[in-house]
Amino acid sequence: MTTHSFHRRRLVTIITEATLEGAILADIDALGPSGYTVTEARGKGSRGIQSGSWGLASNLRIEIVCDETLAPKIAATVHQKYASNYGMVIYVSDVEVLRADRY
Amino acid sequence: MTTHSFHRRRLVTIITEATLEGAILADIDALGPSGYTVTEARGKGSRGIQSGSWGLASNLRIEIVCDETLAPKIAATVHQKYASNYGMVIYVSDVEVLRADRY
Amino acid sequence: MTTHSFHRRRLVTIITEATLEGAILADIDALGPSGYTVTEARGKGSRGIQSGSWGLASNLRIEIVCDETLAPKIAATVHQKYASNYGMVIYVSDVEVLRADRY
Amino acid sequence: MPSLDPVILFFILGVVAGLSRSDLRLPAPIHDFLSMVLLLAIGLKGGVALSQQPLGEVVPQVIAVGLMGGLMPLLAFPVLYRLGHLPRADAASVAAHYGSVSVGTYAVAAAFLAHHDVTFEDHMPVFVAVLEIPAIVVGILLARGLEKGTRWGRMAQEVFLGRGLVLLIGGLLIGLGAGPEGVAPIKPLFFDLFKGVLALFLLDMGLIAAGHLGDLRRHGVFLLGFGLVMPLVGATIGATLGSALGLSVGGVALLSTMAASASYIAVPAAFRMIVPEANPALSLGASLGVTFPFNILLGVPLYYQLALQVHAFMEAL
Amino acid sequence: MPSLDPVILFFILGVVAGLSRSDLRLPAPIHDFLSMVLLLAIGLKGGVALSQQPLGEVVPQVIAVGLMGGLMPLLAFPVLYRLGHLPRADAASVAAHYGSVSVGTYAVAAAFLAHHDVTFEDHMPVFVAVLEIPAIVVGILLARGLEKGTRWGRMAQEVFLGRGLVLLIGGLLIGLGAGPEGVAPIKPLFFDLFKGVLALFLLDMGLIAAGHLGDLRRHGVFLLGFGLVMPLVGATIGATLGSALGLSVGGVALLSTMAASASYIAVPAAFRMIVPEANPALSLGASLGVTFPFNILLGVPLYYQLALQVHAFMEAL
Amino acid sequence: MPSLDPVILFFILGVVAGLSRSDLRLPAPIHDFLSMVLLLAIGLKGGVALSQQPLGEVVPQVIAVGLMGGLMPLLAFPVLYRLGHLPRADAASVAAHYGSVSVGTYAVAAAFLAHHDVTFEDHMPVFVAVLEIPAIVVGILLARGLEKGTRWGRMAQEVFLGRGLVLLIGGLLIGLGAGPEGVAPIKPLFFDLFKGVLALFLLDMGLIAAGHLGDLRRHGVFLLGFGLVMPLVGATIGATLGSALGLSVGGVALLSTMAASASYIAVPAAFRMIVPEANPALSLGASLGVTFPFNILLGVPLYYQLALQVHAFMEAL
Ligand SMILES: Nc1ncnc2c1ncn2[C@@H]1O[C@H](COP(=O)(O)O)[C@@H](O)[C@H]1O
Ligand SMILES: Nc1ncnc2c1ncn2[C@@H]1O[C@H](COP(=O)(O)O)[C@@H](O)[C@H]1O
Ligand SMILES: Nc1ncnc2c1ncn2[C@@H]1O[C@H](COP(=O)(O)O)[C@@H](O)[C@H]1O
Ligand code: NA
Ligand code: NA
Ligand code: NA
Repeated sequence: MTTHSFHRRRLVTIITEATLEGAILADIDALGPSGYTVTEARGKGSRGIQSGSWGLASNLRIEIVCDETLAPKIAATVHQKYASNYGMVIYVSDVEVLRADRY
Repeated sequence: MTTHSFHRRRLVTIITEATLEGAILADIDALGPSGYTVTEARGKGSRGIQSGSWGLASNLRIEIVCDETLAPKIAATVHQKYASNYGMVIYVSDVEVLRADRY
Repeated sequence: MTTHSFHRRRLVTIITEATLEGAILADIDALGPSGYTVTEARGKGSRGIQSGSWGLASNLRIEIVCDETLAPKIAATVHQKYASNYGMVIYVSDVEVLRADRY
Repeated sequence: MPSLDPVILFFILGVVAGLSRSDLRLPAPIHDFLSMVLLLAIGLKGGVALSQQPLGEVVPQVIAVGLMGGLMPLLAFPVLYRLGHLPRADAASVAAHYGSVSVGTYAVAAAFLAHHDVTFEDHMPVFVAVLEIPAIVVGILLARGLEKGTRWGRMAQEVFLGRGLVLLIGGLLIGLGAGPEGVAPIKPLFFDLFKGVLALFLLDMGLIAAGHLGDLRRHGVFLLGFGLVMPLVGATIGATLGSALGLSVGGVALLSTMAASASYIAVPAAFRMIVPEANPALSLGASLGVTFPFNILLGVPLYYQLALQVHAFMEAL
Repeated sequence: MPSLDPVILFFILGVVAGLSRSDLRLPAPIHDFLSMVLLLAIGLKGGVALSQQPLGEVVPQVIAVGLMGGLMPLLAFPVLYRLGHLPRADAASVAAHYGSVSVGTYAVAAAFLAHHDVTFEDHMPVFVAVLEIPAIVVGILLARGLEKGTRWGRMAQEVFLGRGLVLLIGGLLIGLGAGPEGVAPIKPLFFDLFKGVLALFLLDMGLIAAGHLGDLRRHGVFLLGFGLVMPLVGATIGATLGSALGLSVGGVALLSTMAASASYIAVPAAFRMIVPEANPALSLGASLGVTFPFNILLGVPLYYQLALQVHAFMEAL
Repeated sequence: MPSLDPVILFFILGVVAGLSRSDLRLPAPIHDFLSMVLLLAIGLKGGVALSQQPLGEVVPQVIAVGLMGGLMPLLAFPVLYRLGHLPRADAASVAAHYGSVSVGTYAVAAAFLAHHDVTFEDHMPVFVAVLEIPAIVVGILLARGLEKGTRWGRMAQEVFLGRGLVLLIGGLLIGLGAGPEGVAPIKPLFFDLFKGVLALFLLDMGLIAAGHLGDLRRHGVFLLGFGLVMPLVGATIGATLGSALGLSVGGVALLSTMAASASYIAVPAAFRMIVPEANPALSLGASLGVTFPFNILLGVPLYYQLALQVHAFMEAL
């Protein structure tokens, strides 16, 4: 096995309402990350319980791996546009990736 | 876009059996985090394969963003109450959030 | 509650095509981690959109908690074997666990 | 007293299981599947009916029913805004929910009539589709006014391309195109299973409604009252219009039920995107937590009695 | 020799696909959907039967069957604990699984009898519901004794509000309330599709059972033996009781099958919450990996023969 | 002109909803459920037919059809590789897709013939199962040659244990084992609901096909042309072979359709694992984005006309 070196990147995680899917993914895309990953979620927060039993009561968990510049931009843009009216949690963390050129 | 500053918080992730959902979420809630997020999962561990093909063979992945004090409390409480009898993995990591007042 | 001390471990996260499930989980297993967790995902990347609407268009999100030695080994092995032909994102991050002996 | 239709018993089972914290739960994909079959089936039925009818007769009715849908929010809004002191966006949202229609309630009423051998005009499902939209448009106008910022194109997309309407109108067009013989081979799934699917759907709606009773507790007695009185007002308007349009007793009962019912699919989805500051817990608490159970359990037989009365009154004129 | 019922062939297909590591898999929401339809359908059938029968006749049978369910774990426990050297919690858990009942096995037996034109008492599904509970209570007592710590309220909630029992008893009550004409419109889904749904469910159970064969290998030959012998003991007890209660041959065969079958829904769910130190791989390995396939493939016809013998013997007395 | 079969209208609804960016979407578990029912139903039908037929008559046809499936990729490959300048792996993959068969297209063609009261040989589903495999094997050989590295055991597992083939052949064997009376009780689910399930499946395939039209734009006009011409070539080969095998007009039309259709289940799954450097967007773009809609909308009636012509021609000889 060849040696691989890891490169520091940022992971933005957004948890929000499933109804927002089309709009928020378009906005994220427009900021230019190399991609995103979505999983179905449910949960509880300041806006009560999202039981996941139907579309309006479901959440999404969106992850974006990107560089140090883009991460706060994505977090801030999404937060500014949606956080006051929609259930939303955003957090950012450090990750390491193998291919520096991809993110 | 206004500048946003990030605040350090902790993310507790718990992977456990789906049958435990009601009980464990009540226990977590009682410790007072601002919320939690649940996703359906499957996997393999010391108790064998959880194939996800039906309720008894399914896992949950629970995430809680909280402050530095609460994180070890949640992890320890859940671990102490359930880890000896249930399939369970708990890990904690550093995250940064935009709104310091929410977690 | 007794005091619990946390131990530093690594979390490897792999996002890839659902068709790969059997093969990639066997490969990961062979490297000897104590377990893994799988969730269903969809997303967008260099290979286009994975809408999640059927098997061929679905992704998986695989997580492995392991020690500092195993993490790069898993990441590199999987990357080398699959990344050129399959949609794939791998990232590694720091986590803390309660039970040092388990991972 | 006629025995309860078993589909209602499924709804009650769901409410009871939900309130007693059973772990019974229908997976979201099954919820989607069941409502998809219901929407398509209702659309198909209406489309087949249209395929056998001179369209000219239906058009005036469609216009009248559409107007009713647009006017009802104008009636409800001031009550919610002035009397209920709801924020403007919330008042508009709740008003729009009640101007629109609940497909599940319609299905229960149609089943109730069939159960009691009351016939009705075959094209009633057309009105379900027609009623979905005007209330949304009026509701958004009430929330936003005619301000420049409103992105009407985006709004039209949210409204017309919402999955509920696509399935309902898609079903209508397919039924219209295929006609009675055309749909015969898909009858076993969409028509023969209809009441079984409705039963399972209502079981799920019972579980969901139980979850929304809590919302209501939080938002107080005004909404509870509104959720009980507005259907009665709506039912009266619907029955009067139905009678004026010359519908049969069954048709009057159905239009009355539609007017009495409140949306929980198309309207909340559209408002979530276009007027997001409106709190969905509020409108769904009223629509799903109060009006839906009320209509299912008590409203439908009541509106049938109302239809009988109104019809007799009109005959007597 | 009578040909194999095709639903059995679906089970075999599932086992073969599972063992040969095919990527065939039924999504969990579909598993839930299929078992929901089966449970409701069985409950509905029993409820409709009860609606046409003097309840007084059924009550003594219900009590006797309930007692059987409570006594069987007492029989199984010492074998598992003393002979099998299982830990106390595991012995109690496995014993409870075998005192309770498998809805899938019941459905296969009912289908088998229908396939061979053997009639049986319409209210047999009532016994399925009745048998679910006593074994759980006795099993928990065996695991815990009468110690103070046991939270009986919490336990009652887990047991009575488990989704399996809610659907079964919910179906019973709906069937009882609606009666035969009431359920007629939902017959196409719940009754006409029953065997097709059962076929798909068994395909899934075959895949799941294949996964549990591995568990068994790990837990040794004792459990394998227990999983094969206990059903025979249970079948004999059930057949004897059925005969003593004056059931028809078909009824005796069904009660025998119920007694021979082991739970894989209600009991594991309840034990997971209340006696969590019991290892579910062990009890499910025996119940799903051995007894379920054994009953489905060989047991059901055997218990029918047994019912014929016992009936003939009783007649001869 | 005969009216459009309504199942086609469901496909069109899906395409239109997908292209206009409606949020309509069938959950993946429902997609799996629908295709599972279709595959089992088609298998069961074929198996029941085989159970009533001397196997000796079918075997030569099976061999001939299998050969056709193996030869078609040999015909397509040079066109794709030399003329289209596709990379070797991609050329082999696309060729394999077109040598294999689309179960959905087959179902639409069978429904079309039933709609027009055209009978066909009951064992046609056997050919669907037979056609799945040879093209995959030949395709892999074309991509890899006979190099040592190829893990044929692994390949055989991927091919034969893919869920599509397991359900199709599993259904065949169950139908064969159970015979017409045996499958009677599962008829309501697998046969009576067939066209309804097909309608929902085609709605979903319409949504998926709409998503693949984009792929196509990216991969240019050559693939578009290939996706339109290759079915015509295939149809002619299939019709000729069907006629030579002495099939009825309906049978010729079905074999023609199978030859004209391109796989989107078994072949992409197998190639993804065994020849992963082949780009699935390319082969699915052609198969799902062009050929499937073309066959569903225009091809099937065309191939029926072709069958009539070929049949008349052969009669005239
Ligand atoms: N502290 C938290 N930790 C993890 N997830 C959370 C937290 N708070 C909220 N969430 C998730 O974010 C969604 C929206 O939260 P909220 O905006 O607070 O209603 C909830 O439904 C949860 O899924
Ligand atoms: N090393 C690991 N990394 C990630 N997930 C794990 C790991 N070990 C166990 N899990 C998950 O935790 C569940 C319970 O683990 P266990 O208690 O070891 O049986 C498994 O089914 C997996 O989903
Ligand atoms: N920057 C990213 N952040 C998060 N997930 C990503 C990113 N890029 C790709 N993915 C995920 O990885 C899958 C494969 O990516 P790719 O190999 O780039 O096509 C995509 O379908 C996404 O689910
Ligand atoms: Na209304
Ligand atoms: Na038993
Ligand atoms: Na072909």
